[in-house]
Amino acid sequence: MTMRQTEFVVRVIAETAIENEKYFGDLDSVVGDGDFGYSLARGFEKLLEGWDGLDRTDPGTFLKKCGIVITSRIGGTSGPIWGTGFLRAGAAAGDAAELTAVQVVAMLRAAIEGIKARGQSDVGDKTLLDALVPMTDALASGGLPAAAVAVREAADATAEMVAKRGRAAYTGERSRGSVDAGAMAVAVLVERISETWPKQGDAS
Amino acid sequence: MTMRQTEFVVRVIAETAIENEKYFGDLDSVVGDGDFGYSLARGFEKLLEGWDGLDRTDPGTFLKKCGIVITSRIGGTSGPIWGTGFLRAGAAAGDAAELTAVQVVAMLRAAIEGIKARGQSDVGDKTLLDALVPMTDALASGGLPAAAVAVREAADATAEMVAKRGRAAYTGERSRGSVDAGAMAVAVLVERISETWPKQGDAS
Amino acid sequence: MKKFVNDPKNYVAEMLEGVALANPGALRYVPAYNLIMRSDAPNDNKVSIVQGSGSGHEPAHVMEVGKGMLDAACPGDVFAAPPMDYVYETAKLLSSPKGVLLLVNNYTGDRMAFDMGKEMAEADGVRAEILTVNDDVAVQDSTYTVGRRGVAGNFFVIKAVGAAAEQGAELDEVIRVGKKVNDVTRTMGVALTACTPPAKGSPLFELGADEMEFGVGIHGEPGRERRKLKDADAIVDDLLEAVVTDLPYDRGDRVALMINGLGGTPLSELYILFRRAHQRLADRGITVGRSYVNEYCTSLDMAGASLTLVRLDDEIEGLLAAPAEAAVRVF
Amino acid sequence: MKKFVNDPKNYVAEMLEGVALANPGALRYVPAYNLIMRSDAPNDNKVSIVQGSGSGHEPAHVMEVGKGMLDAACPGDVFAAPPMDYVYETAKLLSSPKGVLLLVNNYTGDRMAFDMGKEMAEADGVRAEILTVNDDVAVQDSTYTVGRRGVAGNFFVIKAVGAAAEQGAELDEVIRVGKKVNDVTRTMGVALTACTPPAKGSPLFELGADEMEFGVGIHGEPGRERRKLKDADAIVDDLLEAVVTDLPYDRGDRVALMINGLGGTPLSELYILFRRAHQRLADRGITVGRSYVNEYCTSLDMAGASLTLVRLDDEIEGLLAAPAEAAVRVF
Ligand SMILES: Nc1ncnc2c1ncn2[C@@H]1O[C@H](COP(=O)(O)OP(=O)(O)O)[C@@H](O)[C@H]1O
Ligand SMILES: Nc1ncnc2c1ncn2[C@@H]1O[C@H](COP(=O)(O)OP(=O)(O)O)[C@@H](O)[C@H]1O
Ligand SMILES: [Mg+2]
Ligand SMILES: [Mg+2]
Ligand SMILES: [Mg+2]
Ligand SMILES: [Mg+2]
Repeated sequence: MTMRQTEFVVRVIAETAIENEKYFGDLDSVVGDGDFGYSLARGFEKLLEGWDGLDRTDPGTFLKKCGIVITSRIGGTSGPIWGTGFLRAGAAAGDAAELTAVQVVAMLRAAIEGIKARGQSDVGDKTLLDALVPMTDALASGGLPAAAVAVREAADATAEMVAKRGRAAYTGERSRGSVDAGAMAVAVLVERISETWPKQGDAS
Repeated sequence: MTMRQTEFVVRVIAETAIENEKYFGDLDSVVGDGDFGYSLARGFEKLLEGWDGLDRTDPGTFLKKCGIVITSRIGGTSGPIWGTGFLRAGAAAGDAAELTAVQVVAMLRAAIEGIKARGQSDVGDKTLLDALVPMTDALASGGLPAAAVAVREAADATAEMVAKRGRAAYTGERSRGSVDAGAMAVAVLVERISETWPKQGDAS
Repeated sequence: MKKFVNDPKNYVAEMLEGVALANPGALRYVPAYNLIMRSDAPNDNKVSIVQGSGSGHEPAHVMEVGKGMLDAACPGDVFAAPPMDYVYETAKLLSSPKGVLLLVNNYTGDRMAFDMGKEMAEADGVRAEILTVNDDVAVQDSTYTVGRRGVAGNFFVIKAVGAAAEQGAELDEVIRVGKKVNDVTRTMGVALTACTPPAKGSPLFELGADEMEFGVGIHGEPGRERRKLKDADAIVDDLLEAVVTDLPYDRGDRVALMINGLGGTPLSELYILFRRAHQRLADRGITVGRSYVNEYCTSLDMAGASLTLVRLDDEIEGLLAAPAEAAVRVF
Repeated sequence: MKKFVNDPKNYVAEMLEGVALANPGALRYVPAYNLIMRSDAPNDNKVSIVQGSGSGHEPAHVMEVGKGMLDAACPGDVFAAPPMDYVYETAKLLSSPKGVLLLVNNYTGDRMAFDMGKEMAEADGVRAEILTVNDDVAVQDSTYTVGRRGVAGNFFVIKAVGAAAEQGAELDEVIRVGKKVNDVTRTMGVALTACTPPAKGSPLFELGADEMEFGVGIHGEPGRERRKLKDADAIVDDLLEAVVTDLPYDRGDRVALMINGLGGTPLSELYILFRRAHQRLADRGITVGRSYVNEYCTSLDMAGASLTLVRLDDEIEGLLAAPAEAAVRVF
């Protein structure tokens, strides 16, 4: 993954999060407090506001800078969680000018470990980890198209879970029956990246 | 009208007001504050609570005693207005043991004058006076059945009026289109008296 | 009905019991007359300040009883003026050689109950006077109507006469001060939803999702007109225009500004309204000397707010700034 | 949406501007960090007391800034914990040689923001400690969850640490006091309606006409369970049972009793709840030493209430009785 492709991915994430503000917020309204879409959208807007000034020395530096903006400017649970993900991914990327597929997967695994540590959470707690982990596994074995399919299935499957972390956990058994907002957001973002990636690949 | 018939009329008024609490309250909700049914019902309940202890020396005394209870225990606009009506009617009846039809009409006219003075209101202001006055006129000329017909027509006709007194007056032109709660209450009460009166006449 | 209520007939009594229980020592409750009074009232060296009105306007007025405020309040049922008896008995209980001032919001029922109650108390030797509050600019004062309503501006009259009475002023002086404050106080209100009287159990009227009632009083009745809902700033501009041009308040004036919640509107929104009003007053060259943002005079659970201005001078400002306590508990 | 709102994105900023405008001289507003602080803070001879949290809980916490209460509050957006930056900058601005106490309601987002913000401030030489409030008995404290939520009981922690800090107590001592109060404070809440976040524009969930949410927090989310609506007394009995048996509070205890409105419920109803709670506590041999009936920690316009008990001893009672001022204006 080149610097340009890294930029592209982050930009798709940001724009897709902004577009889906209402959808993500509605997902968080079922057993949460409805602010998830708003938090992500406002945060990524801030990222885009300072977009041109972000340090683009290499993908790792770029991701870390994104992580700092996200961690410091997005509120709610999502700021620290998503920011940590970006920070750890950036750190794992080191100063490589271009990342191999294996390095991208390692980067995602680092992000996952960071989120687990920050959120004191794990797979099965009904959080975005339940989309992120299966997605990363699929990416490692089958590439982006496989990841896009896996992530949607995984996000849908969170409907069967009882939340053990996050605000949904307060409702206990009642959290069963609706998908986790964070997991579904990951699915939507990855699908969008997968859809737009070929064009990007062509263009680069 | 004998003492027994006077008692009967007041009792019908009290019971009918209590039965119609919701209806009268709903009428007062359209351009008023919805408390009319509640105020009348609670007030007449209090009258019935002390019913047996009311002085029955003669119809006039009895009506005055009722007026005191109503004036002092019913809140809102209705307590003073209705209480004044009863007080003035009782005063007009003097100490006669039995009242002629002409005396009953004079009593009602006295009640009307009292209400006008107390409320600084007159016919045409869209208040209970707009039912009470035509009703009294019809009673004078055609007796109770005629009064019952006239009062309903008069109450219905208040829908065309713009309120100049009472809470409905604050809404100005918007008060047009709905009947006045007080006027309609008078209609319901007089109709009920008219319906039940023959039986009472037989029984007495 | 989305309310905490038992038998609606006990709504007022239970609330008053609650007020009494929350203020042991400070307040006395006389159930027979819905009366909440300061335990240390009446005071022979102080004019007693009393207010009635319907219930449903809390904290007005039972929770405004306290040092430097009311000596007593005797509310009627929800939205119903107190029966004459309550006024009569309250005036007797609060009787002081310095006199009793009966504050009345200008409504037909309240005025009748207070006129009659005062007359009866006077016959029993009580020295009493009535002061009527009528700050609502939504109602045009004309010979056809009973005149302007008393709404949230009553707080300022209570505060001023309460302070004057506490400072030992004579009855005439207390009345002068009260009239003076009433004369420079103007209010306009707007409702976003109808309220639900407990005995009725459903909203007093229906209001479309994009509608509001402009020019409402405090009894849940519809207002002067139904309008399309606007954003907060535009609503404030309309309220302010109506209030400012009425007295009118002029460039160079110093005012107290109150944003009063009608019961169902949260504090956050009231401050959003306050902000705009403050800014627009500055644009007009009018200085906000004192700020009031909270619920002062409500209509049960109605979502809505009113905006009140009081033109200040040193005397009024001093009275508003004087120490006071109220039954409604903050700390 | 029946709210006074302009662009929902400006909801919090406009509210904070309003708070600042309503308290000129007393408060300072720093827009970049949603920060409301006492103009005279920080004070070198006093521990600074700071609280974050999402917005939508007003008067908590921006309107609780004042002498004897908070030195500053830095809220996030509606129902969203403040970004780490706000905490970091606030801690730096409020830095005092005696230390900064960061009060945190126990939620995942708030804890992460405060942990990270504190770490960063410490790296800059700020002496800071965190005190977590978790008074909500609706949430079972277990290893599966982040633990109990901080809800309306936070008022008592703020009041106590605010008083201790004002009296010059050292950071350790202030923390001891805060923990002590938190440990004897328990809350349970119920919602009659869902609230409407301004950015969403519609209620967070639908609730049938005869339903209520039992065991709610303060973010408008559903509670532990949906129940059939009951009358006010029965609801109080259920809330009280949950709260009393949790600590537990025992015969002979002296308590502070708070009935906190969630935003859309009028004062009259809160006093009806208070009355019953007071009576039932008396039945259990528990004495109410201090009474609190008002809105302290809300969920926007949600109709509902919470019941909080604090077990009193002389130390806590003294701190609760200590003088205090808050931005939320009553007189
Ligand atoms: N402890 C945690 N670890 C990882 N992810 C979490 C955790 N708690 C919540 N999440 C994720 O965050 C999402 C909610 O984000 P957001 O709405 O910002 O949080 P909040 O509950 O503070 O309002 C959830 O749908 C879930 O995917
Ligand atoms: N000034 C008045 N004179 C005579 N009747 C009046 C007057 N004002 C109101 N009414 C009558 O009283 C009725 C309303 O009574 P009520 O609901 O008790 O009064 P309020 O407006 O104080 O709530 C009106 O429908 C009208 O018939
Ligand atoms: Mg959320
Ligand atoms: Mg009425
Ligand atoms: Mg009324
Ligand atoms: Mg949140």
